[in-house]
Amino acid sequence: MHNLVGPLLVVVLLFNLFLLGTSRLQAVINASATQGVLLGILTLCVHEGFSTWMVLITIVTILVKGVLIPGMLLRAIRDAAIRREIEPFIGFLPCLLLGALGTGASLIFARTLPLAKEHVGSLLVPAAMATVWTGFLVLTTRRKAINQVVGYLVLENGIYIMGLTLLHAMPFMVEMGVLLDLFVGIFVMGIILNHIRREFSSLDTAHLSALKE
Amino acid sequence: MPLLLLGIIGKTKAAFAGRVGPPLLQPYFDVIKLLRKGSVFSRTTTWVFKAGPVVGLVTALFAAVLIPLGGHLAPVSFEGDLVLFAYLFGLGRFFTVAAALDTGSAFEGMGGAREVTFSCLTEPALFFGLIVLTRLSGSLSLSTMIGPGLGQAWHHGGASLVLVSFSLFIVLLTETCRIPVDDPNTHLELTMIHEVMVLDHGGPALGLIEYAAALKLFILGSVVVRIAIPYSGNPWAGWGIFALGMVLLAILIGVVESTMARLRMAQVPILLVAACLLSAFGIVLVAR
Amino acid sequence: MVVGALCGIVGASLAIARPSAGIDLGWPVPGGRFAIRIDGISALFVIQIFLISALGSVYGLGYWKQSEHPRDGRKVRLFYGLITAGMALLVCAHNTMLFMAGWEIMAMAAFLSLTAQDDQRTVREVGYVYMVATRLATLCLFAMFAVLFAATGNFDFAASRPITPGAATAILLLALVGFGLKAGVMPMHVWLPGAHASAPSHVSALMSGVLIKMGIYGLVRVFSLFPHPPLWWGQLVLLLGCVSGILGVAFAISQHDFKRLLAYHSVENIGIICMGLGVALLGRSLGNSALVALGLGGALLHVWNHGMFKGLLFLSAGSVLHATHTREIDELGGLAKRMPWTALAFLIGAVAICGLPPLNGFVSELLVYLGLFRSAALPKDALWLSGALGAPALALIGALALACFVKVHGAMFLGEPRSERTAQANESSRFILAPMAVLAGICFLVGVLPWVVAPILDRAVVAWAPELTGQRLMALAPLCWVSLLGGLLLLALLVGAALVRRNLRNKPAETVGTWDCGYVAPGPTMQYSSSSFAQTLVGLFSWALRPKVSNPDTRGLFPHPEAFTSHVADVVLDSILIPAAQLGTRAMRWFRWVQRGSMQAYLLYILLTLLVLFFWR
Amino acid sequence: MLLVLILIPLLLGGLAFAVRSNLKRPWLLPIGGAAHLIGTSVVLLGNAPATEGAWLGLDPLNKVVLGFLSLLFFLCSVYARGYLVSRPNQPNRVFTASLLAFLGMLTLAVEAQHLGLMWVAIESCTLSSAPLLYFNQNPRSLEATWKYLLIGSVGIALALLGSYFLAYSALHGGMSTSLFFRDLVHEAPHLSHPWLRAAFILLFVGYGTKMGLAPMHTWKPDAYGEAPGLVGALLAGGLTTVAFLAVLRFFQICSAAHDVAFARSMMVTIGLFSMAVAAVFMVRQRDYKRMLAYSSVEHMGILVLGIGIGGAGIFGSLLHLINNGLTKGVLFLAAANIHRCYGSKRVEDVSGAIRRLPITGALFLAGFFAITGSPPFGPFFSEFTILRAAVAAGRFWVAGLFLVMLFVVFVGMSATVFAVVQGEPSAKAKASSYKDSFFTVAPIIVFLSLVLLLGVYVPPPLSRALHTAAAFIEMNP
Repeated sequence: MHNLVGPLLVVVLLFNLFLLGTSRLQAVINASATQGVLLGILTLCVHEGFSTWMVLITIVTILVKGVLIPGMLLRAIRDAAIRREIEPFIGFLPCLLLGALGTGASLIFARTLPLAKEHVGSLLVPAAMATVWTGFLVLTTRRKAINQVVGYLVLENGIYIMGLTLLHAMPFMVEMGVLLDLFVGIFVMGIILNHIRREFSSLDTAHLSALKE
Repeated sequence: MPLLLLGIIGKTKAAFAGRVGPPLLQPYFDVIKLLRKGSVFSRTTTWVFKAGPVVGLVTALFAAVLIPLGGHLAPVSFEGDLVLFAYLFGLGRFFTVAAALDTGSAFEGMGGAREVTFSCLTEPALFFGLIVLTRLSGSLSLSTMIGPGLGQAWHHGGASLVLVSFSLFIVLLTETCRIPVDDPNTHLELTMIHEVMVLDHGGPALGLIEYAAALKLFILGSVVVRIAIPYSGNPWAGWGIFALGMVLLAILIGVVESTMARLRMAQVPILLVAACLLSAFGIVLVAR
Repeated sequence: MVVGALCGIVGASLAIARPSAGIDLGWPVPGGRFAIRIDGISALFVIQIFLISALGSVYGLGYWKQSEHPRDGRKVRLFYGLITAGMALLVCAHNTMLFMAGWEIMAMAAFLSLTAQDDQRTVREVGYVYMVATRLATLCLFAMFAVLFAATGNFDFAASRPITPGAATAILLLALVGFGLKAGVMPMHVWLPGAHASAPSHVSALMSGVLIKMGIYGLVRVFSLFPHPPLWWGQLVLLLGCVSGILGVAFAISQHDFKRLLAYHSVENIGIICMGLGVALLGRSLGNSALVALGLGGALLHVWNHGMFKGLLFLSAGSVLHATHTREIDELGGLAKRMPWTALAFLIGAVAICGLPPLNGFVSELLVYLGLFRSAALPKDALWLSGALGAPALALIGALALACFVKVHGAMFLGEPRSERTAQANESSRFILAPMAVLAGICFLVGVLPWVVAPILDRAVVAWAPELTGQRLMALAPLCWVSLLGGLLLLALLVGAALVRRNLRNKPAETVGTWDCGYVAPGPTMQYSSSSFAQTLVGLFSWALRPKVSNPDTRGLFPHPEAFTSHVADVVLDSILIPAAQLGTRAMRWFRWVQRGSMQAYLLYILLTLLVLFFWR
Repeated sequence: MLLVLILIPLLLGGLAFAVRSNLKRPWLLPIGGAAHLIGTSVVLLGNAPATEGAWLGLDPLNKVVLGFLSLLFFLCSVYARGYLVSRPNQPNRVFTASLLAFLGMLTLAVEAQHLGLMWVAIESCTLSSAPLLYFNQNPRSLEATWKYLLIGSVGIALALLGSYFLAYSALHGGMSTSLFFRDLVHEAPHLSHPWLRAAFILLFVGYGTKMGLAPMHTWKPDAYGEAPGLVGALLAGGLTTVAFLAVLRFFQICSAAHDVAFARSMMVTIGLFSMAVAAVFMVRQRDYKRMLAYSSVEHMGILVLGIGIGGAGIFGSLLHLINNGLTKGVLFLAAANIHRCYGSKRVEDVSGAIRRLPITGALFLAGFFAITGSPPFGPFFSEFTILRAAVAAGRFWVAGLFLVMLFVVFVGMSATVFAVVQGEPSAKAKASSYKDSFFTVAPIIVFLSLVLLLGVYVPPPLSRALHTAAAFIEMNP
């Protein structure tokens, strides 16, 4: 099933663009969730042969990235009763273009780096970079705090893809630790978001710029 | 001798004015008379006021000791006595002016202010001159500077010596408060420097001051004369020439006083700066 | 504290007697060695430090009583001791790190004691300026010692290997800025007037008398590392000295606040010291031992003397301040009747600082003069020109100082009091008078018996330039003549005074009011005020002083009461530095928008940094 | 044993949830700190096994850091007890627990010998410190926490990416891709350089964000400004230190790979830039806690600058690591006392601290002199060593800029500090009930005396340890 890797990665990239283009928060979150699930499947595909902890990682990944976190975020927006991202710092279209540009750039950049033989021609590295770039774009252009969490999630997804390149190098428990950290991180963010909502009765970061020179 | 100079000056001026004038020895009579008088003090004053004249006279005397008269070595001479020479006058000035301020009178304060202000400009002029002399004689003692050795100094540094003697002459006029800087016998206090400082002094004190002033004139005069007439040969002739020179100097001062008008106070600094520049130019000449 | 100081003096005198004593312990800090060495130069300074601080602390008992200053009395005493300790340490340190430690202890303790009354706004501002200046100095010293280490490879005050010209130049410039700031050489004097003015008087005495000399010590110490300095070093230092001297005294003349005035005179005297140092440098680069001996001897002796008479002046000024609670010269007057001893002390100090015989100031200035004249008699043109311009400059400085001190002494002590407070002033307590008496005595001692100190100076000269140990100061300078004539002068003055007294006893003198040329109602306000006294001179120097003169013309039959006033701010500080600082602050304000609270912007910074680094690679 | 050091605080943290009383609970902190300190000293001084399996272990570098951190935390915990008791009506259960957890994670991060493990530990430090910032639960602290968390997480994410790159460079080098530091250092010469460089950039930016190097420092003023003073001290002395330790480890790998020039230049640039930014923001800074934050930025800059210069600079910056941490302890804790007393962080409302709080005010002033590098305090020697190294390396421009920055910082900082310390205390402050107590003052005094000690006497064992650590980093045994 190794030949599935390429197509899956392309889908991931498409989701990146979708994330950049859409304004409805629910859609954004769902997209990120789907991306998470895809990553879980990718884990199996990248790794030839079958091993128990590989399956474990897959399951945990799908659970964390595809179910738990998106669920939390969805609840958050339900409580906050916000539907969509109004006017981001950069419009959706330019954002989309930037994303596409970034993806192209990461393809080129990955060329410059000498790849190990098994990854030559594989999309893993460029996809990782493109996803990281997407995450950054979301983080820096969106106004809603929740959206920034999503951006962070996407960023992590990109890094996860990079991690796939050295599945053998990274011991099991470290993987677990990373996933756990991610989860707890998002969890704490969720708590803070909750406080923010109660404090300012909104999740707009405009309220969060009181501290400045 | 010092007071005689005053007499000569007086005579000259009288002659210019077409009068007979007071006798040559008149200043002596004045001083003696003053010394006999009783004294009057302002109740504002303190001991500083009484100290003023004494210090003035003593310092003048000490300065006189350092001066080589007419080509003869000074009674006291050592490396760097020229500094002592200049600073002794400084000490005298300090106390004279302090005494003036002691009276708390506006006019005397004014006089003191002018005195110190102008001395700030005469001192550099004096030292420029001294530098030239050091340069020419290669020595740091007045006796060798303007002593016997001065003769051949004229050969290689003549031009600058002329400049120096001229600027020293201006210094002399200023220090001894003569026209064109100050008018010793005007009647308007506002225009005076030295005289107004000593307004409140009377009797013996005034006498001391008069004598000290004359002595100062004599000392500076002797330096100027020596530089101008660097004769060194037969000692007696030396004395004679020196005396003659002093008389000429006195007459010259008299002439200046009776021909020139007193400068406005604002213009005096310009004159003095000019004096500084003259001797500075003298340095540049010997620098070649 | 006094006891400790006395012990210090004894120790230092021993050190003078014996060849250079020294401790050398390991000191486990990077580059540190606890190396204490007292050579001729250090000894001079040590004695002075302990002497002045001992006297000052006695004075403080009367001047800064715990009962009068419950809040900061103890504090001031503590830091007073710390300043002394720091100075003693840095003067004896043979290791640069140790030097820095002493230096900074001194600087910080000085800051803390001069801001003793930090509830006053001006004191706080002054303290700030002082602290900034002293920090700049410290940083220059950091750099200088770093270069020195790079050049010599060790942390001691000893050039183990010859220093390259480039490094030497860097060291010179850094030293001039660093030590010059502390010493208050003219363009770098900005902190000095305010600090001296608003510190407690015995602290000002210590600062002006000793602390700023630490800058001089540093210069001397650093220059001693260079056996063959280039010619222009000496000329540069000489020039700095002239500028500092002339402008310092010019600023002094124009002051109304007598402590500020004294502070500017410190700038002037530092100038004179620098002139001496410059002569010594010239001499060293020419290998002319006479110049070295005269210049350095004069400079160091003047360091000493200035410590004495400036200490004396500040202490007596403090006693006036203590009695009248004003620093305005034009509010004083007639104090000679009310506080005779203070007046006498101030008079002695004034005569000394003007460099008039027979007091100590004259001796040191004489040495510097001799050095200048000698350098003027040297063959080389470029060189003797500097000397030739130096001597008249020194003469000008002397004359100006005389004018200034006649003015301030006259205005403060003579004439009639100009204000009510002044009229009710009383003489200060014994604690205040005794130290002044001691200092005055020293002024006379050094002035009349200069040959006593000559050997000490010789030792210092040897320590400074070991390779040029030709001539003894006694041989070069007419010290015996000076003491002879000085003694005679004093004698003559006493005799004259006796004569006058007898004369007066014979002919009883009558006392009347001052003759005021027929004015109807002469009053104290008609006296010549200090600003009027200085008017002409300030005018002469207006190009540098930039005085703000208000000279209202009084027209009409019955003009309103008007006053002639002229105020001179510190040009360098108020017209150059502060505006520049404000400009810089405004420029920095402009960057504030970077930190504007928007998370997105912050994350963008991170992204940009990443990209920049990637492309830079 | 090393594991114990990690577990003690974690267990006590769990215990913190069990204890009911709001006043008794804080006692757990000094207890935990003391226990940790004792354990650490046993480990360092005694010859207990210096490794715990392959994952934890001590090497010359983290020995120094571990000892320093343990001491820092102990003193802060003593202070914390006094602080928390002085605010009885503020719930402190979560605070205490996460403070202890923070200690545990710090220890783990220090002891970790594995790339991924260290990352996990540092990330957990970030997370466990988030509640600390949110102690006094007001909107401002909420915003600060949010920024701290998100920026920190992004930074740490980049660090993770960097770790992956590093691993990939090993993979590409075609060797066993174990991510233990000793293996990486050992096989460094075979690492593929393009990947290595990319990795270093990412790691530097990532952990630099945690250190608070400009321009990734933006969370710092907000966090330090709003958090309680002792949290500021712990972050400025502890978390940043650990992040710096991480940077050092990767620097060590680079120098082992003989590809260190670009890292050096990068560090010098970022270091100077951080100092410059700090200087700019310190001038006319009206909020004395934010000022301390910028001072921390400045000193992080000095640290990396020293490493970038190399030579004696590395020793200098390791020494500065300790000096800065201790001095920051003085400043933050003293500032916290002043804040408690005056109830404001603005200079406009705060003056005359030295009259109102004689001890705290004096300590604050002394700490200021210390942090600006005045002898005879410790930081002087470290800063001077770095300067010396720069001059000796012939990098005069770097040295000059360094000094200029120090001067500007001093000018800005002194204005604020003097305004706080000098003058007449406001009526409000006179009225306030706050008084210096043993627990709130003693730790500061200890901090200051340590700083002073390092200024007049660096214990030979310490300097030996530092020298070996410096050699260890530069890979010249």
